[in-house]
Amino acid sequence: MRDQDYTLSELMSIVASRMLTNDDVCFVGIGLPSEAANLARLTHAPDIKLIYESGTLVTRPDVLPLSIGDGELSDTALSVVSVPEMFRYWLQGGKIKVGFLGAAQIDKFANLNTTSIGDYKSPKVRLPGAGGAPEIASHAAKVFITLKHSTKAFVEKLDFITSVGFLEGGDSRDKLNLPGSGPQMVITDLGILEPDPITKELVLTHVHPGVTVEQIKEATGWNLLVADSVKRTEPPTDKELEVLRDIKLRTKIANSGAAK
Amino acid sequence: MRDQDYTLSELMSIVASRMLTNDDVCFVGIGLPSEAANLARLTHAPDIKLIYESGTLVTRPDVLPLSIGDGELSDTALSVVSVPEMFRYWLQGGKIKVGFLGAAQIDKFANLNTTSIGDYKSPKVRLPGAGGAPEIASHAAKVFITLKHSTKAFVEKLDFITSVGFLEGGDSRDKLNLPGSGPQMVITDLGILEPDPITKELVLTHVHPGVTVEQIKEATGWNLLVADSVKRTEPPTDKELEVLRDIKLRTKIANSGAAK
Amino acid sequence: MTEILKLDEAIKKYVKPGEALALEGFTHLIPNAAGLEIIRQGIKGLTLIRMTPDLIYDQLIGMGCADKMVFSWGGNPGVGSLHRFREAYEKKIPKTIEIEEHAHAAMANAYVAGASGLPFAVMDGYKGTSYPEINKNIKTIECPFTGQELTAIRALNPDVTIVHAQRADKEGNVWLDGIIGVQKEAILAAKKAIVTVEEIVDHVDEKTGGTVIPNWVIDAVCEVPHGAFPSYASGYYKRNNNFYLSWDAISRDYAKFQDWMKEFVLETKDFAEFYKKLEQENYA
Amino acid sequence: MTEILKLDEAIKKYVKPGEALALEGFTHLIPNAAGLEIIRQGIKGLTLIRMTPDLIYDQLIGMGCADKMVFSWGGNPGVGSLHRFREAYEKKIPKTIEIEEHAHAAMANAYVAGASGLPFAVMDGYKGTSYPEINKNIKTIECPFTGQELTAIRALNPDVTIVHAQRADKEGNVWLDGIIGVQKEAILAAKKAIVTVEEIVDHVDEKTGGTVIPNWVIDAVCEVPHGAFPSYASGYYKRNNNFYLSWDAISRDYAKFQDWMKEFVLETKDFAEFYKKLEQENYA
Repeated sequence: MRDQDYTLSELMSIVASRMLTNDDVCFVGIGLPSEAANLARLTHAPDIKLIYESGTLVTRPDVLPLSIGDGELSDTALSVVSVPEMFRYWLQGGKIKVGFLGAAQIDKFANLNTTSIGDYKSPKVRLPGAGGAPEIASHAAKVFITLKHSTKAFVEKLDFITSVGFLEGGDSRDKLNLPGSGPQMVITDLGILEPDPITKELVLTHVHPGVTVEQIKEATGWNLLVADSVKRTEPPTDKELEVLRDIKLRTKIANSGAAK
Repeated sequence: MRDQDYTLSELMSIVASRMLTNDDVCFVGIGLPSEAANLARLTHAPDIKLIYESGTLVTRPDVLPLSIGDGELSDTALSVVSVPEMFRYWLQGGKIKVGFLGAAQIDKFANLNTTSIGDYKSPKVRLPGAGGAPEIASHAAKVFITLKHSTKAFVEKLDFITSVGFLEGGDSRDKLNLPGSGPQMVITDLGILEPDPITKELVLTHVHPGVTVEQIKEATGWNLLVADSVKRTEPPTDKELEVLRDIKLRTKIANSGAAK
Repeated sequence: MTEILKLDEAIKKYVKPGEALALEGFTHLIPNAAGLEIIRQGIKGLTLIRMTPDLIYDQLIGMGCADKMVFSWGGNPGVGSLHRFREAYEKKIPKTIEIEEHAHAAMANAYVAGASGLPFAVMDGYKGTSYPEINKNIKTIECPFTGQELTAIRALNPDVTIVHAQRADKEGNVWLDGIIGVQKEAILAAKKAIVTVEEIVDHVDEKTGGTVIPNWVIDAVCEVPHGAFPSYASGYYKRNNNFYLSWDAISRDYAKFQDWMKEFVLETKDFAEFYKKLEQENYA
Repeated sequence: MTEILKLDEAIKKYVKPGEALALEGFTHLIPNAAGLEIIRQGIKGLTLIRMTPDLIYDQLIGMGCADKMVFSWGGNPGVGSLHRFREAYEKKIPKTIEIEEHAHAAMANAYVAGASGLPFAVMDGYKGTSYPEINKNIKTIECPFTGQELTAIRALNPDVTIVHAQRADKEGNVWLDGIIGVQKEAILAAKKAIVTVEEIVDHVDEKTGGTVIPNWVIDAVCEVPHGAFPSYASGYYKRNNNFYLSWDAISRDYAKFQDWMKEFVLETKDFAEFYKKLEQENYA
């Protein structure tokens, strides 16, 4: 591993941001997806339309929101609609091209859990729950997922399916007749996984600079399939790093202020 | 019949206006109901809340609207909502205390027809249709109806039930489980009809000044029941007449102007 | 993404014979200029959808453009009947017109379902009325929790929705204010959407009121000043009640109607010329 | 009709032990002052309904006011867990709490159904997820026109809904602006509604933006400046992100939480005193 002037967390956000294009209409989850989506907007996709479930259509936040309903989102939005309208007309109505989700856990078919770990009624860990994720996962035309790699997060079987990926693989998602085509890519801090076109099982297709395939397999809670020719992820450009660090710094300064 | 310094049309609007109280929230049909409701607002019920199906909540028009969606209604409204919201949240949601309807035809159980006369598929007269009336008739806590008396309008049996009154009388409306209690009164240019508490058939209870019971029975297309003690309607006060004529004059002047 | 087009180009590009069209507007912001352009282009076989069809649908029907009308209140508001519609329906002049009829509540719900990606809407309505007998898109449905009987309405999804709004920006984001009717739902329910506007400006937002509809659900925006005439555009011009009254006389007789349409619509090249002629002859 | 009341009077009059309460607010305009007053009055046995329960529900749960929580995302946004909720649910401290869990789409639809006088809502959602297994208020329903299988959600009708808004007029008409979440639906779905506002003014309208909720659907309006703190009121004050971060430490330990609540909430007589104390101790 050579010396890097960036962290894997930074790389993850930068790689995730590259998945988005200037023409996308993206329903953005809070946290990592929000960082990636805004980075895309501030670099290669200036006209991308970012939608947050709090009701803000086409927002251009100057700092990253701490919550999904920060004033920064409504102040910079083209339109603010009610939450029912957001879920009924815009998401369920098929107006969203990309859903960008994080998760606490993922399985080999890209199903996600953000609800609870262990038995639902007496959980080991009670997580926040669904929010908008289940219908983002089913209704956005396509879905990207970003989360950090670990055996705790990448598990053989989920205790609870909050948001459906490819269910049990093969054509099992198709049989649900969902409007969206499902997860296209899972971007982690170590590499990129993509569903096999037939089995829909996640396959490692890209390894980030300085990371080994073995390292990723060890951080995955199932026997991870590896593509025949695994590619090396392009390292961050200076511009990408600069813009990411700028917005994170602005965010830190803004969030450290108190009321008034 | 003594000389009157007012017309029966004027009296009808004035009598109808008296049905409304200062605490009412009234969903107003266009035409005669709108004239009566605004007269109430400009006389004894200054705080009455008038709602029009175009989405205007609590309007205070200075002139009578020609259409249900005149700018005068939105310019003077407390809030303007979408038409779906009006019908879903406000009317179906049970937020309307009084519905005030006109009609082309009415039967003895106060069912209304504004759809078509004759066979539906090859009608003698094709009327405008339902508009908001069917759900005003079923969902407003109570309903007032105003229309001019004639055997063409007051018919034994409707060809088409646009809006339900007491259906076939007795408990037949109750069996429909409608949220509202139905028509309370029918105000015409000749008198007032009210449903019998048990049979729900309309009974003549008030005769306007200068009108005879016989005259009303002749203008009714069925054998009209007459209350044991028919009351004489109070004639218009000077104030009522003055306010009604004022708003009608203002309306005439406003509506005669062209664009710009 | 949205294109800024001339009205004739937008109609040519998106409105095809035989399609189901919603030209929505609840008294306010009626897309009359777009309707007249459809007449000029002679597009036929249309299903015309609108809660409150008025003069422009009367004109389209009288000119033989429509095979069917889907509606919930059809009249000349405050004036009377739509004579061209009535004569088409009652006497098949100039041709047979089929109707599908609703109440406002049901039709508003049908658009909401269409906008929401659902095949039907649930409402508590129509009970005791004759509507379920004459419209097959009304059925009963039972609440799976309470057993309560309710009404199901089939969703409306027009091929093309056309509305008029006050303003759009250069990217095609649209701003409207005042009575907004069912316009947003009609756009979101449609496969394609065209919006005519009073003016195209640098910037639209909701900061001082009104509603913005973002550009990616709109296919074409066309600048057509006075495009709602004889309806109104709040903040721009008032409803021309005189024209609604005049229409009663123009439309009552089929021959007179044809002459008028020829002189004012078919022989004017666009809405601007039409409007200028109306002004000259004291209609506007 | 609406009464203008002091907050303690409104809570005393309308919030009863054992009732189902919705204190709604989607990050913005959270009715925190009202929640704290419920704690001060020691009202117990409550079912707490909210799409995004955060600090105020953590506080109500930690103080033993709640028997049940109905929600679709429960956390300290951008910070982490609600420690009092988690300890109640995982370890029954201070008492057992039952949960009824939804996704946002379903819960928003449940409020819409409640506001619309319907016993259930139809949505296209939850397919392939575990939610139908753990929530009996989710069922399948078939479209009577297309046969498509969809999801039915039981309506939500809180006994009392409480929201915070920017302004009300003296007649109790309420004006709010910015992110409006599901507040209007939560009010219209409720049997009783209380609104706290930043200020009572002579006149509210929608002419320059925002939404007015008319007074006859609101039972009580209470003027409580800073009443959304630590949430924000657009146009008045910003979200206090520091307090959200501080809460993580305060709430992590039950004893520390109890001490803090005693000192800041139970021993202050109202929200104004609470807020002043927070300022003095650099929380606000």
